[in-house]
Amino acid sequence: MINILSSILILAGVFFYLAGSIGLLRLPDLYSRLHALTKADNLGLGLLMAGLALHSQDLFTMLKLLLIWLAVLAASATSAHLIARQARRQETGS
Amino acid sequence: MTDAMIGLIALPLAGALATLLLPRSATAVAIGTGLATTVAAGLLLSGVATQGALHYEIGGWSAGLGIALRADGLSALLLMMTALVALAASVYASAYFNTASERARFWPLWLLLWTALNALLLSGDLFNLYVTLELLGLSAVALASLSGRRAAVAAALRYLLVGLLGSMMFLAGVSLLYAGYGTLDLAALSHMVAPGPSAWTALALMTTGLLLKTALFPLHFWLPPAHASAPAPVSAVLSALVVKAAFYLVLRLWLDVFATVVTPAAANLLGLLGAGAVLWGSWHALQAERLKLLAAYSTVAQLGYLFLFFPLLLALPSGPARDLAAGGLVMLALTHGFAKAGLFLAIGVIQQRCGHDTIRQLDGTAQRLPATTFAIALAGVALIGLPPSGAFLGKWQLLAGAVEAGQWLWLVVTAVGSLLAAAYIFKVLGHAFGHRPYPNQPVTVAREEWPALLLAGMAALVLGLSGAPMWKLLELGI
Amino acid sequence: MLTTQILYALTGCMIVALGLRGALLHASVLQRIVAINVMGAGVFMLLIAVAYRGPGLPPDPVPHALVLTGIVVAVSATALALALVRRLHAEQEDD
Amino acid sequence: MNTMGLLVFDGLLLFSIVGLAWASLATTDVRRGVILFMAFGLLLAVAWGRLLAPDVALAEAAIGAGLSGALLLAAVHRQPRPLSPGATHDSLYRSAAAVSMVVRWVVTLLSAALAGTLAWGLLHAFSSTPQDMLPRAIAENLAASGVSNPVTAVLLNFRAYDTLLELAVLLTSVLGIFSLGPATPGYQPAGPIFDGLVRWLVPVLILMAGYLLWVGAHAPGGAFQAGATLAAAGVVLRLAGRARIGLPEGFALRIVMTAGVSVFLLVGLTLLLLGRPFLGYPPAWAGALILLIETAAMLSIAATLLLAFLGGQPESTGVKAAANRQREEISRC
Repeated sequence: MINILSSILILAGVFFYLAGSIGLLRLPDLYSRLHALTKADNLGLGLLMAGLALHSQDLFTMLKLLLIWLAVLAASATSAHLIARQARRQETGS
Repeated sequence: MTDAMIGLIALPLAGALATLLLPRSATAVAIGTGLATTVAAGLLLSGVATQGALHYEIGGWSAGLGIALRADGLSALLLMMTALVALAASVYASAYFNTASERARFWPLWLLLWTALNALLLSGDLFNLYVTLELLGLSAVALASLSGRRAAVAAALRYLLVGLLGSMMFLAGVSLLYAGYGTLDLAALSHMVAPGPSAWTALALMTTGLLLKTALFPLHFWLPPAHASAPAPVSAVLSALVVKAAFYLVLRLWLDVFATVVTPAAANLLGLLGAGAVLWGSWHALQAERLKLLAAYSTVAQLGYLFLFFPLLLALPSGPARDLAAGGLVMLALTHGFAKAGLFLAIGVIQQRCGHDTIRQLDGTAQRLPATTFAIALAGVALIGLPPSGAFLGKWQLLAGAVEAGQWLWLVVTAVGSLLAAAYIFKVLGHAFGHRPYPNQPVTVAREEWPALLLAGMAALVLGLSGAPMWKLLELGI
Repeated sequence: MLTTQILYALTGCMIVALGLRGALLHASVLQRIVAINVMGAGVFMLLIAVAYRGPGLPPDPVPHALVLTGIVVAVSATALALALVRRLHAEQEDD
Repeated sequence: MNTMGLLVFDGLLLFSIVGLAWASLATTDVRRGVILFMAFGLLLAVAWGRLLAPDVALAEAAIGAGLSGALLLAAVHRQPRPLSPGATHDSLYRSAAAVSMVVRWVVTLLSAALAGTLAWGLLHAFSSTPQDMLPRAIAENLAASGVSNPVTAVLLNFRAYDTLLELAVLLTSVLGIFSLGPATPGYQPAGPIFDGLVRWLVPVLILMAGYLLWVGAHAPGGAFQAGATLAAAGVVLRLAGRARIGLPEGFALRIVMTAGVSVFLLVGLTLLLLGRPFLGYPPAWAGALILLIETAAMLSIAATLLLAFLGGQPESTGVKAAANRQREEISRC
């Protein structure tokens, strides 16, 4: 039961990753690419971590997985913000 | 006696830390460290002379599990040369660098370089050798770029990248050997290594990497600019010791660890490259317009002679003739070390007192700097290979070996190279003794001229007369 | 012979060759430095592959320790090389 | 099925690694090359994990991809314009166009020959049974080494001398960097969002460094991974435009830089004076001595890596504050 549930979660995570990556390659401009990548990947990673957490033996491992997800969330949100701001500055030519 | 081995590594390393932490008394600390290290080298040499080859297991772990230090006649002699040359250059450097900030930057790197040289010559472990090669390379590059001038920095950068490429090749060879034999200990490997694809490939990779570092023709392109644009004491040590450390490793690998793997054909290739180095280096030294560049190209040539011995050592059956040839090789390497260091130091004096090192404008230097000019002449005697210099003995054994082995090509190359060396040395002396009257009084700068004179004198007079005890010491070695 | 070990070791050889080619051919000195790092990574891959003993078996720790040392040495050399590049550019701008 | 799946995974991973290595070197845009190189390093970390080398994976991610990448990116930023490759280096190296087709082919063939020979030698080495005497000796002596993580045992006990010299290499590199000029000017203060991230990320990194140092005795981790993490905290502070990035000044800085080598050497020589071999820890004390050495080493590694990122000796803060007002800052964030 746990196996099936975790497999579903992991597959869903992989699907979002794939969607994010396709978005990165196919979308026309930087902002929409950034949007696709960060949104989809953060969700994908969350699902992946949830799937893996079901497999883990103890609470400590689960907490570490959660921590990884939170760290990546914060880092990707900040870097997306920095990239977008820089791009906007270049557009406005300041 | 084995404590001397630890001393040779720990003393200069501790000295480097001390000069870094106490920049105000750095010079005194460094000279003291140099003296202590030289004493340790002397103790080790006498220990090897009385007890034979020594080894020390660091941490008490048996070699293989841990790292072993080893010293035989060859490494003890090279360690002694390193100590004497580095000590003389240290005394010279204490007067050469003018500002306190220059000295504060110089001494820690200098002692780290010395640590690296000693550690390399003592190491008995392949991966440890890689680490010492990198320590040597980085400290040499940092010292070569010390002036911060554009030419020096550009040359140092190229030196660094070439050195890294060489280290990577060496490390690839090490990986291969570890894959095949499961050990990094040189002594163990020398019993296990057998001819086969992995040993051949490993030897080829490591040798290529080391040839890059020892600047054997045609891989010498980086050496002249790097050695010619470094500060004088650094040039002296780069040319006399640093390239020789890589050469020592080639020798160690070919004659010791891989003795069963090397083939006469491969040794002939090294000999041919050496011949190319002798002719190319000597010719360019003759063409050089600046003294430092002349000395640097002369280093390319002199390293070439050392490689001429490889085909002989492989062709001669083990016995007295081969031992003599091996002794001649070591003698030539030592003589060049002392002579070239003395030459670079003397050139440094000229550069600082006259403001240039252009050979055409040396007229009258002999009148103004008599002791320095004498040092150049003495070093020249050794570089040409005139008696009674050590190089005369070395080249004599080279010629004798070539006749014995019937390999006449090396004879011709040696003769042409020596003639070219005579030409470039006499060209310098001719300008230095120029007829133009020179208004200035003779100058002596004792702390800079004595080291140069002593090193050159060692090469031209002392080494040639110490052949017999040295031969005996070497028999204990290779 | 282990398939995994061979697969990774052969890849290591390829990376060494790619790095060597880049280090010899690149015009930009920064990319030469990157290329030497790539070559180093290839050598490290050889060592880690040599250490591998198969799934579930403890690998040989010695090559792992060697690679750790190698990584630190590589970053030291890279840092020095980049400082030299910076100094060179500063000198060039002064001209 | 499982082995088949792993084989597919290996194939994909190695294909991506080789592809990234190729792409990072094939491009003529240096910045692009560096970013691809960082991605290459991250995938290498995955490969090390796959080959059961977690210690190396940690170090690769932190140092090989992370700090090397940061150093290279900072260098790309400082390159004088125009950035077109070749143009800026004409005086030093032949430009790309000048390297003739023949040379390109010769070098390519040479490199391919190297790869072929290396593979030939390796396959030959693999065909014999693996030499396991060294791993066995390590397993037998692990109990006396003071730690239970075999990689840490090799690094800080069996082959401690390598590590001592390696710390000396790091020190040499920083001394060389110092002699080439002062540190680069700092960056503009970061905006609120980045600053917010920094405010909680830095304590987490420091905590993580402590954890890695402690855990190294029995699990993947150790001084190098911990030092790199600590250095990363400093790099983040620097990027956020903070004036204070955790480095001491003057004599204290020199103490921190040399702490690793000094403590290592002192321990080794003290043992020698007590009649033991150089760096021969008594088994009962080994664990404590290793932790002592690793703590000092971590501080030195962090300081030297951070100084390498600064690109020189930092000016003291008082001077810097005055200079900062006048100096034109590089805008990055």
